[in-house]
Amino acid sequence: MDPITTSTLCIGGIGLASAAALAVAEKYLSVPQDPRIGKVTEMLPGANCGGCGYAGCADYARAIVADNAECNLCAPGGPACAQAIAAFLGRAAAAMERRVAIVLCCGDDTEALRRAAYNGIADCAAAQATAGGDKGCAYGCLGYGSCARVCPVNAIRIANGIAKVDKALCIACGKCVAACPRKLIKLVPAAAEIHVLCSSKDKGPAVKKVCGTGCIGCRICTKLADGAITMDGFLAVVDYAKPLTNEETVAKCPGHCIRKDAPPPTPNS
Amino acid sequence: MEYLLLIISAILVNNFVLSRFLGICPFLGVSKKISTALGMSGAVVFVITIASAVTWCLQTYLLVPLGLDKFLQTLSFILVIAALVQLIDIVMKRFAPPLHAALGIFLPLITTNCAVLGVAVLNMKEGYGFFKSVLFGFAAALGFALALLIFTGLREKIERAAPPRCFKGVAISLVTAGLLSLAFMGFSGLVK
Amino acid sequence: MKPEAPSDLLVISSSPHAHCGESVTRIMLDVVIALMPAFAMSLWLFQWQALRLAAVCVAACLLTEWLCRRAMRRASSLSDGSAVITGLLLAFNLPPALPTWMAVAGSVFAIAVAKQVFGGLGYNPFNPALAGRAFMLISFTGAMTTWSRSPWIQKVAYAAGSATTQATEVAVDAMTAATPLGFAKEALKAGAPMPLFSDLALLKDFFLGNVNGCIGETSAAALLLGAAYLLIRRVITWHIPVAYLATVFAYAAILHLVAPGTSLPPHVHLLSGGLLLGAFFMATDMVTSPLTRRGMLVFGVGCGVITMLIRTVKTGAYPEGVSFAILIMNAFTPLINRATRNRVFGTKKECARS
Amino acid sequence: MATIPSPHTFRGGIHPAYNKALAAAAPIRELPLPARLTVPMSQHLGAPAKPVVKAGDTVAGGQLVAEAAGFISAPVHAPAAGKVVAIEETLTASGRACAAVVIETAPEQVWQPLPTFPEWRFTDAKQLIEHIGAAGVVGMGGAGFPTRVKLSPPSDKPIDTVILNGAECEPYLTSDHRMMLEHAAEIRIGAEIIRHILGARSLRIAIEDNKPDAIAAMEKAFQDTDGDVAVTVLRTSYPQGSEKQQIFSVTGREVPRGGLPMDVGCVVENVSTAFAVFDAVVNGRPLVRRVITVTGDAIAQPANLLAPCGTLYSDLVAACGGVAGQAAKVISGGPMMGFAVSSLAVPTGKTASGLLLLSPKKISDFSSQACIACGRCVDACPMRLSPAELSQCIEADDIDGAEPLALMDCIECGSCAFVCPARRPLVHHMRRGKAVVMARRAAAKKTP
Repeated sequence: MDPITTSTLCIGGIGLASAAALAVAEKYLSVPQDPRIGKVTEMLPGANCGGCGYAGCADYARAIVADNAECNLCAPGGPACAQAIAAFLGRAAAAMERRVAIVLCCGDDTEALRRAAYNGIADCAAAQATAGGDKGCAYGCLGYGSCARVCPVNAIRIANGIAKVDKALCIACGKCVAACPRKLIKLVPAAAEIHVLCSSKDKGPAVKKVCGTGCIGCRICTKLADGAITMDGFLAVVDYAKPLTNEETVAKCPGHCIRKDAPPPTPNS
Repeated sequence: MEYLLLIISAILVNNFVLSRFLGICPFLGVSKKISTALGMSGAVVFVITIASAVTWCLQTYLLVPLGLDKFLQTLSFILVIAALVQLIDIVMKRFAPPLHAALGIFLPLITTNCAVLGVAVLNMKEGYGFFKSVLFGFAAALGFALALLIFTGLREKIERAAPPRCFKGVAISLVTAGLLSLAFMGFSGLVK
Repeated sequence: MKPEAPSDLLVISSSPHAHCGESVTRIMLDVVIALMPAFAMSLWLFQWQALRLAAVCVAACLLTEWLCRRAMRRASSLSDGSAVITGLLLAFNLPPALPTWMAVAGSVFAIAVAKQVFGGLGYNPFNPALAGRAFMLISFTGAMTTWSRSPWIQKVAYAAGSATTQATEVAVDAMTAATPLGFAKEALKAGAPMPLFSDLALLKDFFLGNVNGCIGETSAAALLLGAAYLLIRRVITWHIPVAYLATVFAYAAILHLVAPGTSLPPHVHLLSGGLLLGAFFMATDMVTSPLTRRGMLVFGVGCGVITMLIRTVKTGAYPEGVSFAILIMNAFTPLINRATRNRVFGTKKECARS
Repeated sequence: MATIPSPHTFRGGIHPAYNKALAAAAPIRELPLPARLTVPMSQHLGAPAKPVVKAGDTVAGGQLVAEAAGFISAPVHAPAAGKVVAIEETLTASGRACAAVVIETAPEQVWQPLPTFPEWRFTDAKQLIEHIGAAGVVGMGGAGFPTRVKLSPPSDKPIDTVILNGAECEPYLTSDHRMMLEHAAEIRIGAEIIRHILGARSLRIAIEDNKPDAIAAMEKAFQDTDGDVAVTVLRTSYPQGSEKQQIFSVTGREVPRGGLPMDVGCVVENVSTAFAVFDAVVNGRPLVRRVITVTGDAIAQPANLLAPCGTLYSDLVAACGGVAGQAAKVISGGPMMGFAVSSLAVPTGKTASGLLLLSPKKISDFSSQACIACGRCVDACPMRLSPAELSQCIEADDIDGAEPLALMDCIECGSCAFVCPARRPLVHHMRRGKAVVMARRAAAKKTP
């Protein structure tokens, strides 16, 4: 037999034998898995941020298909992703609005004082556990960046001793919310532009002693905000369920802690 | 004595990864954690040993009688090894789910691992008998496992190191692998 | 308006609030001090060659360290003194006639590739000086194994040659330009009889350093003096050197008993090559050796076995195995650390493994 | 009664500069009653006590102001008679905020005693335990574990040895030392009450060999005590006062991992706690004051002061002649395990054994270089952990990697950081890692 025929037959034979063995094995021995799980995994953004509460995107996909989990839990994917998955599985799409994280403190090192010299590891929880932290205000941002370190998309920067979230980058996974030992970070609707950037529940004079830009509980804003700002003790709190557009609240706040988001930067700035 | 030398040679002197530079992709890919490295090592030892046996049979009983071993060796070995790994994957998934859960993700990686093919081809080149082929395969796999474990240990250390940003990740791993290879050159010549 | 803060703030930090006062710089300084006797001996034995190599290596190491830190935009680390030690140790491991540019290349490799790329002191997995030496040994094999014939040493070498009763003229000639270990390896390869070095006067020369070898490794007495200082200052513990030397001694003794004709006596193994330098100054490098006492023993034994394997296996490419042995054990250090953790108080067996 | 050298010594430990001479010779002095007391509700381990008074109430000395809020909790009593002016949040020495009852002390002191048990030898153990609990007695060595809980081990864990902890291994502190010298007889009765309650066969008084006068005082006080009683002389080594290490030094038994002293048949009580037990049972006085060592190189006259719990540190400093020079660091407790505070407006509590003021030249900067793997922390750790590896795991946020290395077994004694040549804040890393693990465990418990 000429070598070409032999080799063709030989390789073909090995191939066929292997294929047959695999086919038989696949038929009799394989373990089934729902094919939709793979499809849904592909639809998710693959950030594996865990913001949905499951261990990564694949696990969330499994939960959606197998455990009937809600399909609008993926913050990075946003409404588009939720709708796509709902359409694919033939379920009703739940409404979802984009949210972003915000640090409710604006007492940076220019405005708020430190009451001690901290010598320790750069971690907010660790600083908090050391004599209650070095910030003069017991509610204010410590600025050691625990939130920035857990952020999967690097949306948080520490500048001048205070954390700030970049609204454009934030995927609302909620990791920073959990990381902040002082519970200063909240998830709010991305559409909201006016915020009370203070979390101090102390009375006015006590706030003034430690911070130049804290809420002193004067209530001026509550009258201007038409119910969108309510008082929690001595602290003004924005009710994000209601629209707050009156920019007079910003101008008239004597503590200068009601702030409007800066407009998104122009490309050349 | 001959067998002992064969084993020492395959593990230390002619280490597959560190001196033959075979099997680099799993060496770099699966060396982040000791537990996964152990899983990979187990899978490699398992597959290479079986592949040595199967390819030896293929060579001796099919290719050589037909006179095809000169040019069809690589092709048919790849085919058989790939099929073999897939088969092991399926069988293991069915009959030993815990083992599959431990090794499962590594098996596909081995399918196209040059170390497996390298062992098979070297066996034929050296003209080893069946037992020697299996032994060499086993020892070479152990050498791979040793290199992988050492490297994983080092990598866990350099994971926590502070290299300049441009060296983070694979770059620093390769530097480490290079230094490791440099160290293993001390063994050169010990066994021919 | 920022409120006024109190003028002198109290420091807050986690406990403990006390410290023993020890520092990395102090440890490095101690090592440098401990290396001084050996350096003095090398100046006496190799004269300006020793001075040249030491100066070149230290300067090149310091400069490379400074440049690397600058390039990485990190704080300078010259003050911790580790670069000086790397330079000194590297120089000690070089043959006296080595060209200057090679010494510079080795120093740059040691600091840049083996240390700073990983982030500097504490992060390097391999001992920088040894990595530099291994790099040079492989790159400049010829120059790294050429030994000068300083008048002093020639005399000693001839004496050593004549001590071997059946040594031929060729062997004596070879001996003048080889280290004792190199000579032994050649003899082993050629099937020639092994020099016995049984002469007491010769032993004295070994002790003082009157033999061929790298500039800092030949004088056992000076190295032991430095080692004693390190042990007294508790910079190092006895575990690694003792395990290392004991293993080499035991291995050599057994080999010598089994095959006296083809192996060197154990005391010669202990005194020759870079063993003492390696055992006390390089295997004990904190960064690259294990954490626990038990781990250190394992490390030392491993170094000893590998050293002897490289030295005594006939076909081995190198006559001396100390640097490679320590480098290889450096690679094992993370695994040894993992395997030799202490038994946690209140637990029955060694648990706490991950 | 015998004096025996300690048969074992734990492995590891350190020998810091003790600096005890500053205050060791100063006899205990009673602090003049401060005008205002800030009595924290959290002076013990466990749930903070619940106030039962309100602003405007008049209280007598020793009157209950807050009741225990759970099994592991302790009541709080008024240290002095006066008027409750506020219940407000205060920062305690440990850095946590808690509620405090602020009392303006009255010039005329009225005292409301608890019942007494002079015939305690014939009193039921249960009744004594209840009484000690009601008197708010907690461990005064530092942790503040409620003594009532310690004295009621489950019936399957019989106690054969009571160890009286007089080691006081913390540098600078001398309050227990002074107590042993000046109140040996009371401590002896307290110890016997504890032994009676637990039905323990043996009693050991553990004292380090750097306090020979305390050893002598204890020998004298216990000389005619029946049964297996001995003063065990410990080798001076930090942390001999740590419960687990001390049990090992005295009995050779290792408290199993995650276990309690009662698992090896032991109960360890501080000498000051023994005094508090005596005071509660024999005198009917709840635990409302303690001896606190005010010392350091930045205090004018180091002293051992008997002060009501709730005294502000500023009052203590004033009573010791004020600050000498500049105080750069104020530490509640000793230098090894004490808490640095950010101001002197912090109240004392039942566990505050010392107040340490250090000048700028005495404070250590923990500047955190990279670990050079010297292994000194591994040798120093009395729990035989690997602080070098643990801290690197935690630094890299690899808490999952740290947990199997027995992170939770760390007792935060500070030996590792003390010896670290790279000055790494090792304990701080451990604390952070432990806090993360605790939070995870709490979360896992909530959502099973």
